[in-house]
Amino acid sequence: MEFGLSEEQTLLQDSVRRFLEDNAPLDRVRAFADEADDSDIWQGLIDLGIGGLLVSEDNGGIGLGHLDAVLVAEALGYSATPAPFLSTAVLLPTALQAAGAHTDMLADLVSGSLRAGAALAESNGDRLNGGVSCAGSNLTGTTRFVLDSKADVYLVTDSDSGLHLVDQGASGLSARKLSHIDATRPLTELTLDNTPARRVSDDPAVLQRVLTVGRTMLAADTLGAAQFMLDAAVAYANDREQFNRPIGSFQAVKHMCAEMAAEIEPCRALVWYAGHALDEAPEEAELMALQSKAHTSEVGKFVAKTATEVHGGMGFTDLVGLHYWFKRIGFNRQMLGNPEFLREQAARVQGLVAA
Amino acid sequence: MEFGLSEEQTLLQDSVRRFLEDNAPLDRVRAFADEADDSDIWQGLIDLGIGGLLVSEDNGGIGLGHLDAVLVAEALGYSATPAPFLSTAVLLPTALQAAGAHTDMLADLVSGSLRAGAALAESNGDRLNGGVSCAGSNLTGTTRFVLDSKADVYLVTDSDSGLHLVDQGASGLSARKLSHIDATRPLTELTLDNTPARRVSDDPAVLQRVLTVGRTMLAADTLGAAQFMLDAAVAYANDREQFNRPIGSFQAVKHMCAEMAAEIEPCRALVWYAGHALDEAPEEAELMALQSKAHTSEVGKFVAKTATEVHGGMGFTDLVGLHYWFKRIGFNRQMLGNPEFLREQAARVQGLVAA
Amino acid sequence: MDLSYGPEYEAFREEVSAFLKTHGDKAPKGSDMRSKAVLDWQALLIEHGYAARTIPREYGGYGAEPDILKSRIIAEEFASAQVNSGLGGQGISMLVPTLLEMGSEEQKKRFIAPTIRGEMIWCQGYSEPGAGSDLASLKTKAELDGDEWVVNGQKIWTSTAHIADWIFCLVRTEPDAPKHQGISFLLFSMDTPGIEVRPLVDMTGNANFNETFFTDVRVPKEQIVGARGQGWQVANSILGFERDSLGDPNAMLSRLNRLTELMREETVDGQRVIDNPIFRDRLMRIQGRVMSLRFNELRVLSDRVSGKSDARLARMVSKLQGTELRHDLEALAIDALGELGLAYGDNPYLRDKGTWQYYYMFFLGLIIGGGTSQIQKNIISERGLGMPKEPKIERK
Amino acid sequence: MDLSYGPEYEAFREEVSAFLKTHGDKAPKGSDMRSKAVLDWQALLIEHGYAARTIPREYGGYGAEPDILKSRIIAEEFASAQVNSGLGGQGISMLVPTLLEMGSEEQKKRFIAPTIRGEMIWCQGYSEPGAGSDLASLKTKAELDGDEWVVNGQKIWTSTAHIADWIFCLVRTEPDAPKHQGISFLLFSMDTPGIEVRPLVDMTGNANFNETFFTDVRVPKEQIVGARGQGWQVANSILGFERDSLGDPNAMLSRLNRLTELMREETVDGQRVIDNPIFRDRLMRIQGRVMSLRFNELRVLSDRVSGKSDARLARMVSKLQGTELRHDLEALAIDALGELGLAYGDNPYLRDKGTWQYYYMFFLGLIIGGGTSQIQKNIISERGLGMPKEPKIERK
Repeated sequence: MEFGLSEEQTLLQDSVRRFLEDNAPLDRVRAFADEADDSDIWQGLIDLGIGGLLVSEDNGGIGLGHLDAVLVAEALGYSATPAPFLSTAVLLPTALQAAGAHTDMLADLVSGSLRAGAALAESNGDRLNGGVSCAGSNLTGTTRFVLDSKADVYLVTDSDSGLHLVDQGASGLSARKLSHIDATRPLTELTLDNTPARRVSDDPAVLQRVLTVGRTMLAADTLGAAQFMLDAAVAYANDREQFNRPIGSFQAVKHMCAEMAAEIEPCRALVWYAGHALDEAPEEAELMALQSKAHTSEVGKFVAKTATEVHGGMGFTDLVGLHYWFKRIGFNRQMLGNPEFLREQAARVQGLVAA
Repeated sequence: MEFGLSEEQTLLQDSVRRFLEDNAPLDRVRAFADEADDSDIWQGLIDLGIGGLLVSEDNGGIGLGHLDAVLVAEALGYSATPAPFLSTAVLLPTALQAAGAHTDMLADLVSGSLRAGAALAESNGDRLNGGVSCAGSNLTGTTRFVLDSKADVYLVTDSDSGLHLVDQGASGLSARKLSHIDATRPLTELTLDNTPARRVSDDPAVLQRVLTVGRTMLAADTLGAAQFMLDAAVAYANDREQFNRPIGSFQAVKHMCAEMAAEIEPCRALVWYAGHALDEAPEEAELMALQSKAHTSEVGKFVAKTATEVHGGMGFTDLVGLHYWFKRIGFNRQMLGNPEFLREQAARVQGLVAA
Repeated sequence: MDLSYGPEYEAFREEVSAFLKTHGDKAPKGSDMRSKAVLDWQALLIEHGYAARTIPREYGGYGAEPDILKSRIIAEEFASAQVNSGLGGQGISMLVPTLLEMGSEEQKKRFIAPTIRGEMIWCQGYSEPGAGSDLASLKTKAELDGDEWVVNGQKIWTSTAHIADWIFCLVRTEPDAPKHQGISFLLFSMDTPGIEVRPLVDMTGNANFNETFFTDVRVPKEQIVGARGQGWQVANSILGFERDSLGDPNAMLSRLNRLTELMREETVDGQRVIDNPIFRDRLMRIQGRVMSLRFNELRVLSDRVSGKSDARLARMVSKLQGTELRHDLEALAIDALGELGLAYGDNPYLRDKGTWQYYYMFFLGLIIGGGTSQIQKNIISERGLGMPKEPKIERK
Repeated sequence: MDLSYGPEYEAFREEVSAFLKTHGDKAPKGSDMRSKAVLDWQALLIEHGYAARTIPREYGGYGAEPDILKSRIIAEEFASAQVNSGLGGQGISMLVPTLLEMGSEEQKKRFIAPTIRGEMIWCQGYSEPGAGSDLASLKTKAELDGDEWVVNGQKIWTSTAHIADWIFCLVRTEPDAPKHQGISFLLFSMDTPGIEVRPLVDMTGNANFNETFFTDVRVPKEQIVGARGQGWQVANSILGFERDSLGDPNAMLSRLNRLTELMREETVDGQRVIDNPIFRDRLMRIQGRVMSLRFNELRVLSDRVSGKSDARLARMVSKLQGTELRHDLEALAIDALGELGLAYGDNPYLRDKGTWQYYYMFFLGLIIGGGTSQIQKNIISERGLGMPKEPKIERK
């Protein structure tokens, strides 16, 4: 009986964290916000094997578990790292392996020579009359809030829960940037006009699995970002003096930090278990993903605000850069379903919604 | 321009408060919880003219406004006073005068020789297959959560939004006590079997007006009870010492009290305006009643918990008696519609619910 | 991450389960802690190692090595079979471990065996009306008069004082010492003249606690645990036990399941409450919190099994979060029931015996008791997060 | 309770309204505070008493008696006509009242008229990186050298420093005095050599503020308001003005109305957001809070008109509650918009120009700024509820 990390998992987490500390500090995050170039960071992560984390050994990866991926996502959130981890190392490998289709592409994802985007937003509620329809093997329509801006290939869902691959540069495909609050993860709008595509799956269960894995990783990202904000708040409060004492000695500030810790700590167990369930308790995985993303999003919102408040005016400025985490948590909250949507799905999964 | 109380209103509030301080202190409330006899308190309130507050001068009352009634309700909540104020001095007079029916009874309500109960719960959502149907002028059915246990006459709503009067002792009428948390306002279950009744109104607008006035008074009662709990918490915190200082000098305790005050104070303006609107802005009155009861119920819940916490272990005991207010706020929350129900009605009143 | 208990433990689980099948029908149902059925059952549990499991044999226990997983399995199996799992109470859960740690050999011999057998019921005399969070400022005093301590003062929250045979009690014996160093830990019989117990009714309407008054209560000199003035250290080893034993993730989960059922059963105007999207959303929010605390408890358990203490913060937050969550969970049930949620006492329409209101209040008591939320937050920030203590205030 | 303004004031409202009909088209639309259109408009407003209304005529104002209701009517009418209501800023709102209270006759003559006419734009130099809540610990120093103060140090949050002509600034002139008694209040030109202004980008992505650095900035000796070491009292009379001016109940209400409209317009899978019962419930909760604060503001206004101060607590809580509410209101809009709520910058699908995200962050800034929530709660508990101050801590 062990609810916790193995030695290998602790090592993995430490090595990713250390790499990010060295290679993706705040200055690097700022630079990305200006130029949107994360190729060095991504290459470093590829060198650490992150590209093959969820790719089976048969397919050229290292075939670790989803809990390992959760730890990486947590570390990326902790550093607010710009990198196409979710789309390239998680969503596309999950889709291809769950469908058993185009698995020959996986080696390129592992090696870093291929970068993927993911167009799944309309399956979480379409807001702009978007959506893509499939005729033959061609796709037509518009899909928005597409993850990543430098993808070589996009994973695109259609209006019948099918999944397809669309290559950058395919005929009839156009892309434009959609500016949004979180400068660390670019979003794109894709317009497809009878664009040739390769089908990955027409099984709704495959799409469901992709969403479930993706939501779990977003929950882990929020957990990591919230932990960073707490750590930053504690460090700032212990250091900064007002009225001749560190502000961290004021009961109000201490209690704000204690409340953040009290909310965050159980999220860790929740998110770890959600990652574990993806491999070891598949019947629980969908519900766990829904609830862990919904719950961490609520906790994250509280922490983002509270940690900023602990920083006083500094927290509001760009000087300490805390807002990159604030916005990352805000981004995660809305992507692949916000809490209200996810909770309704959770009730549905448990048969609590009348037909 | 004056948003506040007139001199007469301040005097009214003071005189009711002073009367209750002298005649309904905690010991008297405790005694009521055992014997359910409030006749002395009610007689005293009658002597102050409370029975005729909302009865027009034509009908033998003093014809004050609903803001005056709000102030009295606030004072009753502040003292957690047992008294049939809501049913006898508010709901029945409102029904009779709005319908223009049986107004000859009003004099007896004013003089205190008649005491009224009110059976309206099923119109806020029926939970136990209750409800009363009307055939000819006779009523049959069961109605629960009926206000007051010593009524001479009951105001009863039927399943068509009609309102009727049923006398205590009428044929086919039986009553039993329904124990519940708030020992200061007894509830009764009435079973009617072809019981003769006198019709007050068949106009749904009359029932609506009765509910609107009743909800406003419950909001005021909660406001008063919450204010008491805050005052008690501040007094306790300033008096009680731990670690060689009054607990009220700890920032955590101070902030709990500040947060209560910050929530309660705007409720006062809200509830006063809701009372004012009943006379002066009738087109706003229904929405104001819904929102003021919903909002004060949420604030009341927060205050009830927080003020108890400030009292530490003592707050949990019967020794300081704080729980009478805690439960009074809990009672008000559920009667005549709880916050979720009221907010949905508020949306409906504003045309925000699709047909 | 490996959530299975492994073959050795599964075998143990079988063993417990077999015991329950064979002997479960002997378990007492009533609440009279003095009945022969209760005492016989307790003896049988000790004999099989399902009670007093780690208490050494020479003091009447079963004498097993501590094994958290086995303890958990015993608790799980008894709970799932809904069989009485033996006696608890402050004597067994708090005094016995303290005596094992700090008692003299003579005290261990004299008190442990009858306590674990249920023949000697204890109550705890710590808190006073003026000493709650700041327990060390307690004022009940004991003065040595010849071979006896003479105790005068008042205790509060003495939960089982009305049925207890004995009390373990903190008293001030060194009035001139600094406050933490002037306290001693006494044991004495509740039959001693000069003790008065008054029931303390709480907001639930029950007398779950008492006030206990001492007037010239004479206690033999040797009935002290540890040395004079060492009582604070003696008591603190116990407080740790109490804090750790408060969370029960299974209780939370079964309560959530019951709430879900309730919302399926109850209707408003013929519509099931669960079909109201707002209440459904509130239920799902509560579920997310229940899940997070349940896995947090598993993590804490695992941490204790491994002895690693990777999960120190997880341990510290569980009481704070658990009590708040139960309070909120019960509150949701009350709102879902509407006016019906007000029912209490002998109301004919009580749901689940009125436990929703009861626990709504009871868990508010727990939020306050055993260290208020305020104290918990101080501890989390200082010991968990390494934040500075508040500057000390001079005594006025 | 009488919410009408009465005939005298309704007549005044007519007058304002007539002015707006006649002259409204002359109001400037742009944001260039130096343009001739702006200065002309300001002059016209002063001439009619719609700007600098209570400033004495000898200093260039309109010279009316203070009348809160008339001020409110002016604000209401300009807002409802959506006409530029003249110049604001820290010079007009903070420095001018201070000079009237504490300035020398010469200072009043020299500074007030050009300030209210918009010819002299000011910025405020109070906060420093190490002196925020604890403003009195500020370190920027000024030493007298002959007939000049020599200023060295750094200020932060100097919002209009990049366009200001002059600054009013708190500096430490008496380093050996207790901290509140060592501060002076200086006025000097932003053209003085040795001043560097750096924009301070905030989380909204805008440079709403600046950092301002002083290196041997030489200020004529007489440009001090009040005496040496009196700067804290001078500044505090201004802080009161700032606190009182933050709440605007009408802004909250129109924002709520806009949110309601937004929820009617936006759809998810073809269903209007307002038809989602959970979002509708959240909207109604916000509405309840908006209503309560709106009537709270009316009560405060009435209290100020009558001079009764029955509503002291109501006044104290309005900033704390108002900023939290706006933050929550904007957050609801973002959730209601889902992924679309993330849009910012030049996103083609921006709703309401991206103001939902902008104000979500901006109001978090206000929760923090102008006295954090923590400070506000201290004030409410001490001044509002009469609770004791925290014991003083000795300087280390």
